[in-house]
Amino acid sequence: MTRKLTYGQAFNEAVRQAMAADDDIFCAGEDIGAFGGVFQTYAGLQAEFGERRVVDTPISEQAIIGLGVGAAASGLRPIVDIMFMDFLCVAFDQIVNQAAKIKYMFGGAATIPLTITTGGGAGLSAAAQHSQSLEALLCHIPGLKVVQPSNPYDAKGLMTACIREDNPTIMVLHKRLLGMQGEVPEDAYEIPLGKANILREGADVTVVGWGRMANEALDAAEKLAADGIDVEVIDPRTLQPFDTATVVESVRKTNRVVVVHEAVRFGGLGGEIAAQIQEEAFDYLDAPVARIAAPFSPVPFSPVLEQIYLPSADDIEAGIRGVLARPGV
Amino acid sequence: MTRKLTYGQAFNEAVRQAMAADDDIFCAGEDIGAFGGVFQTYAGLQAEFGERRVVDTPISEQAIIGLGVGAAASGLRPIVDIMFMDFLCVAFDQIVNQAAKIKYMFGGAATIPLTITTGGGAGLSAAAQHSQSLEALLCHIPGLKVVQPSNPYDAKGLMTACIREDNPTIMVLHKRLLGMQGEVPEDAYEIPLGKANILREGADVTVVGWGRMANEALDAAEKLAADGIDVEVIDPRTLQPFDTATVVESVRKTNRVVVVHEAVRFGGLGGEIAAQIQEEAFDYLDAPVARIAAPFSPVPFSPVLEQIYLPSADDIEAGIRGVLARPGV
Amino acid sequence: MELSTEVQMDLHRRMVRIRLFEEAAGKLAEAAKLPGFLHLYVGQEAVASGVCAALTDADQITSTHRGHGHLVAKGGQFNEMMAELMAKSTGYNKGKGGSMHISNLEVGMLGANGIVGAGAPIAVGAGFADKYRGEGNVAVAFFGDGSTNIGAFHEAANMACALKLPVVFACENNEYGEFTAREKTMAITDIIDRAAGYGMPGVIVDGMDVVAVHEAATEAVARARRGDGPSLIEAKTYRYYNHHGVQNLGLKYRTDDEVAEWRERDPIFTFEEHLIANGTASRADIDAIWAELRADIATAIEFAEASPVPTADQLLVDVYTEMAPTAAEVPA
Amino acid sequence: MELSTEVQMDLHRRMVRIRLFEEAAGKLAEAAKLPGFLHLYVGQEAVASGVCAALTDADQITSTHRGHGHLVAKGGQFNEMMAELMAKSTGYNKGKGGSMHISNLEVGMLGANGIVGAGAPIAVGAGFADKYRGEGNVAVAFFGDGSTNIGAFHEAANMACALKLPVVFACENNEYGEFTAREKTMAITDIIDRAAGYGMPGVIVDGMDVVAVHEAATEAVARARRGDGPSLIEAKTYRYYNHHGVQNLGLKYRTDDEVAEWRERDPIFTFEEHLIANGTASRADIDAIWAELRADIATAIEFAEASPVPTADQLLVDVYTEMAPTAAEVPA
Ligand SMILES: Cc1ncc(C[n+]2csc(CCOP(=O)(O)OP(=O)(O)O)c2C)c(N)n1
Ligand SMILES: Cc1ncc(C[n+]2csc(CCOP(=O)(O)OP(=O)(O)O)c2C)c(N)n1
Ligand SMILES: [Mg+2]
Ligand SMILES: [Mg+2]
Repeated sequence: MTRKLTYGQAFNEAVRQAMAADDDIFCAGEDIGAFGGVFQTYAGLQAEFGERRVVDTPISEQAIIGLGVGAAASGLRPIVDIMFMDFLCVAFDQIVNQAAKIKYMFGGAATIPLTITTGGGAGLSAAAQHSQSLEALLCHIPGLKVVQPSNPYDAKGLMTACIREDNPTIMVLHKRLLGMQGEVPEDAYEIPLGKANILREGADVTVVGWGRMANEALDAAEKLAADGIDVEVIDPRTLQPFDTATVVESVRKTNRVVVVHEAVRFGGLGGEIAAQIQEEAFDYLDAPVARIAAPFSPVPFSPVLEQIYLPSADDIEAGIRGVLARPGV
Repeated sequence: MTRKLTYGQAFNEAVRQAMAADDDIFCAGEDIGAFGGVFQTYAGLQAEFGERRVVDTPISEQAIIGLGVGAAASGLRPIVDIMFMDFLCVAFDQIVNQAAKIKYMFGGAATIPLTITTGGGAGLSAAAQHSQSLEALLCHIPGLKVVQPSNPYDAKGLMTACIREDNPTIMVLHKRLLGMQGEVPEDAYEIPLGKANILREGADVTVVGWGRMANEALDAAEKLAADGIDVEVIDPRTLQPFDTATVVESVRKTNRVVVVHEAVRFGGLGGEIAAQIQEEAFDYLDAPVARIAAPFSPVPFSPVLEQIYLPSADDIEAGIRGVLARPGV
Repeated sequence: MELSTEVQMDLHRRMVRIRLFEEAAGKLAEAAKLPGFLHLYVGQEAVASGVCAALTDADQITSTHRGHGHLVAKGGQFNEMMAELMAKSTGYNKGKGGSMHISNLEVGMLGANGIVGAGAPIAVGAGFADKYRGEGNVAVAFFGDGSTNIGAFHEAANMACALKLPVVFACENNEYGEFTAREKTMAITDIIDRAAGYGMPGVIVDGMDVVAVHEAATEAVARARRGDGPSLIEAKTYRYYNHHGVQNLGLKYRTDDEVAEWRERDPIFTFEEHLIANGTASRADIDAIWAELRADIATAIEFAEASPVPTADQLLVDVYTEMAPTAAEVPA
Repeated sequence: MELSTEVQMDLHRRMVRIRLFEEAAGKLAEAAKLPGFLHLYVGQEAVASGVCAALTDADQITSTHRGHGHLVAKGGQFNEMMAELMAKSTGYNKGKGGSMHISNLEVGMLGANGIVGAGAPIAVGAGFADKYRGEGNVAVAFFGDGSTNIGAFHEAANMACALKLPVVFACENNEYGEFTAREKTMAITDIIDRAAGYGMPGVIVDGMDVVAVHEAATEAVARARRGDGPSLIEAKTYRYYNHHGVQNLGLKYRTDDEVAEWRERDPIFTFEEHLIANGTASRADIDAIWAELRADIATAIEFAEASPVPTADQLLVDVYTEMAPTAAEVPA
């Protein structure tokens, strides 16, 4: 297994293989057909599967999600793309009040095997409306599942799982990871939703991070290893449902934990994770659960400010040193 | 000061007095004019101030918020109503990507003194799309301020503060509190945003709750008082910015804390509050921060299920007994 | 084109079924036996009936907050519907949806909807699936005049036309959105003025005339089945009762005269006169139908009242396909 | 009606200012000197210029992702604009907004917008304030053909008409939304077909003819100022460069021939021929204008390049009116 693909290509391959295997799967979104999507994540699919199955839509995010919901309720397995994660807000009613709730409101009679794909994250000087990490909003909505891969292998495996999943899922690709290279098996495979990945084992401190931050956490861990600090890095991969068990087990071992995300700190998923950790591992904690996250502001356009704004390996390193500075009990 | 008003009337009086004092203030929303709003919270205002200043709008939540944003950027002080909190999702882009961010994106050049009012909360068998408590979503968005009064006095004082505030605010009235009676001063007064209220002082345990849950917490506290358990109840009143200092100070005194909200637990504001408490009062905590909240499901229509679903004084009491069951350090 | 006796009696029956169901629901609500909000369809029966009689079970519809009428017309059964309104576990939605979300996929009814306008994009999805499968089925979106001011309607109409989907847009223009008259919220009188903006034909029909509605619907549905794309039907109609509940509220947002005028054009009674005048049915035939359906309603109320409420262990079922309740998650 | 020399030369100057600013921005982007996305307005100059020449500083406009042209036309200054594109603290938005959010309230430009369609409801709010104050000012919403498929546009158009606000809807129909042709995303050819659905007049103008645009805008603005409500202007136009950036991407979503044909109708060069033919200006006059404005651009680039980037202490300023940075909140 030495074949390398980018994160974007790995995602694309998951869609392609799923579509080849099941005619009930189709894709719809803005510019995804002839053009292959603004991030080229849908490249080549219309050429392969035709306009019937890979559909260019109007700029109508509400109708794009509605198209997916209605088609899913009618037995198809739609993949619908919302170009930037920020634009989920335009279609928020269809996501939150329709897709997420229909099964429950209908007493189970409808099933919505819908996959929503989108590009999240900052780092491209794309300013306040094209850079957000809004996963915390989605994870608070019962009925949705939310994933974000941190590498090409996960991009393919998680996307395959999303497509096969019978509940509405939101696959958030991180825009800054699209070109990341990694080994990706050729055959279709699935990474089960709700199962965290221990990216690096360590004894001294646990770091929980996803998407680009999982990689920053690995970088921080490498640097600290030189100082003899042994960091365990956990990538939850699925954010809803969240694999609390794996995180708590790790914290019970390391007794110290840093949660890192690109979203703003207040109300971010880090708060939920910290709350759960102290609920389930209170007596094991030698230091408060620390959070490394963006400060409370929109994402600035200025690259200089954006770099300060975004959590980095250095910030994570500082956070880790912070929790280690406390004497153990 | 013996005059009593309902929560809804107190809100109404705040709007009326503010409008009488400042011609730049106007109201717009569905059915708020001739009809006075579906909750009658805008009753009588159009009769008093005319159709110019109290405007019935089409069913167009995006345009309602946009109307407010544009008018605010142009120097007016709009109050716009979105009937049910669930419908904020329909206008989410205008709230999250426009109202909240314009000041920052424009380098400070614009000011958006916009007040959005809405009715939140469950308990009316109004089912999954008319019962949500979505404050956690709003509090995660830099640029917004979010309040929820728990009684008539606060309804008037907080609404007055929102109207006078130069940043976009969201005033969430709890539908089940609309008829609650309480003493309300006749003159206009302001409750400063960002300042929590200690509803009841106590030494043994702190409970943090807002809206209807603040009242349930008081009920629980009364019951526990009979058993000699002395509960401190804090109503943050403003959810963004959150008055962490007051909560932390209380927890440093009581060493135990329960956070309660009507929203679903996962990703709710309770996680953020718990995370902050353990960050700032780690060494004072004798038990994990406990959370009492709705389980992870849409709000069921069935009154029987809805009652199980919603946190109650009994649940809070159980939660308090839970944190007290742990031996102190 | 005179409709066959069978079709005419079918149209009549659908309307009477709606009327009886809604009047019964209204009475139960007044007796505080129905939790939550209730938006009655009384007065508008010709619209749902005329349209749904042009559909098969494989055709799907989306609905609004005012959805019982659509479900009855599409073939919904009284027992399960009444049980749902009473929040019983035998209801179509197992008591979790209620009036505002009542649905039954088996008869192709994709749900009432508590969000104005939100059903239309879902109908587009259903129509997309129909075209995708190529089996000649169609989707119908029902919606009110007021809902055509919301973005979701617009996006749905445009997308259906751009993708040439087999979707029929059925507007029930009852001249009010809640307590506000249409002319306050739009500068046009006829909703069909919006059709040209999407590139679809639009037709106005008398929404109190079930035959007129049915003929327009038959044509629009045939067009969609042929693959010629969407169309918009605007039925001018009226709701007799208040926006929600039964009584008019204190505030008069419409006059008694206005209500009385529309009631004179009652879709059921005028159609019955027509049936009798044409010899299609006798008064006795008609009385028998009412009697039979009244008995069905009585049975449904009994069924619903005797049905159990949902048990606590159902609270977290069906949030996700695989989700079962856990003791930790269901509060005591 | 022949326009005065002054007005004609003003229209010309606005267009040349846009052209020069945009070409310069394109070059800087190619040289990797501008961070972020860049959506150039080249080719569409007649639209912003013709419309904004009908406005005063007290009239406000909302814009799109393709917003520099609108700001230049409304009176935006090169220095502060160039500095903003370069993310400098001397920029109109202090480097926090960039190309997609560039704005200047002093000249009545309420911001470029990164969300398609989102500017239109904001223009409705501005128009509401104008009517509320009764000072005769108006608001203009600029938007693309593609954006008329999104709900926000629809709600804005309807609300402006329902409330009879002084709002002009100015559609720049350049036949594409990103990389997808208009005919794939709507079943109509002319955006004005949507106007009747809101009850406002709609007019098509040649968007490459600045005089035609200006005349239509003058009429629409006068109508709005009189209190007669909104109107829709559809300018048929074209963007010369790619959706964003300068080069066409590899994939050909439009042909070289198509681009060449539109370029032959260049709004500036054809207008200059007209000015010269009519004796309004000489070639030398025109050359002098280009030279003068070229010098201004060079100055602006120098200004922007010499300007400082925002300092870290600015990160949390202006999130809220009262918000200043705290050491705890700004990460190291
Ligand atoms: C997005 C949204 N906004 C507002 C409401 C509240 N509401 C419920 S029904 C209704 C009126 C709808 O009018 P119309 O579409 O004409 O339908 P009708 O009630 O007349 O059948 C309104 C405003 C809602 N449910 N959803
Ligand atoms: C809500 C939303 N959806 C999608 C996009 C991505 N996007 C940016 S510009 C654009 C095309 C807009 O087309 P049009 O309105 O015709 O303007 P033009 O670019 O042609 O000037 C799209 C789809 C966006 N910014 N916002
Ligand atoms: Mg209506
Ligand atoms: Mg365009």
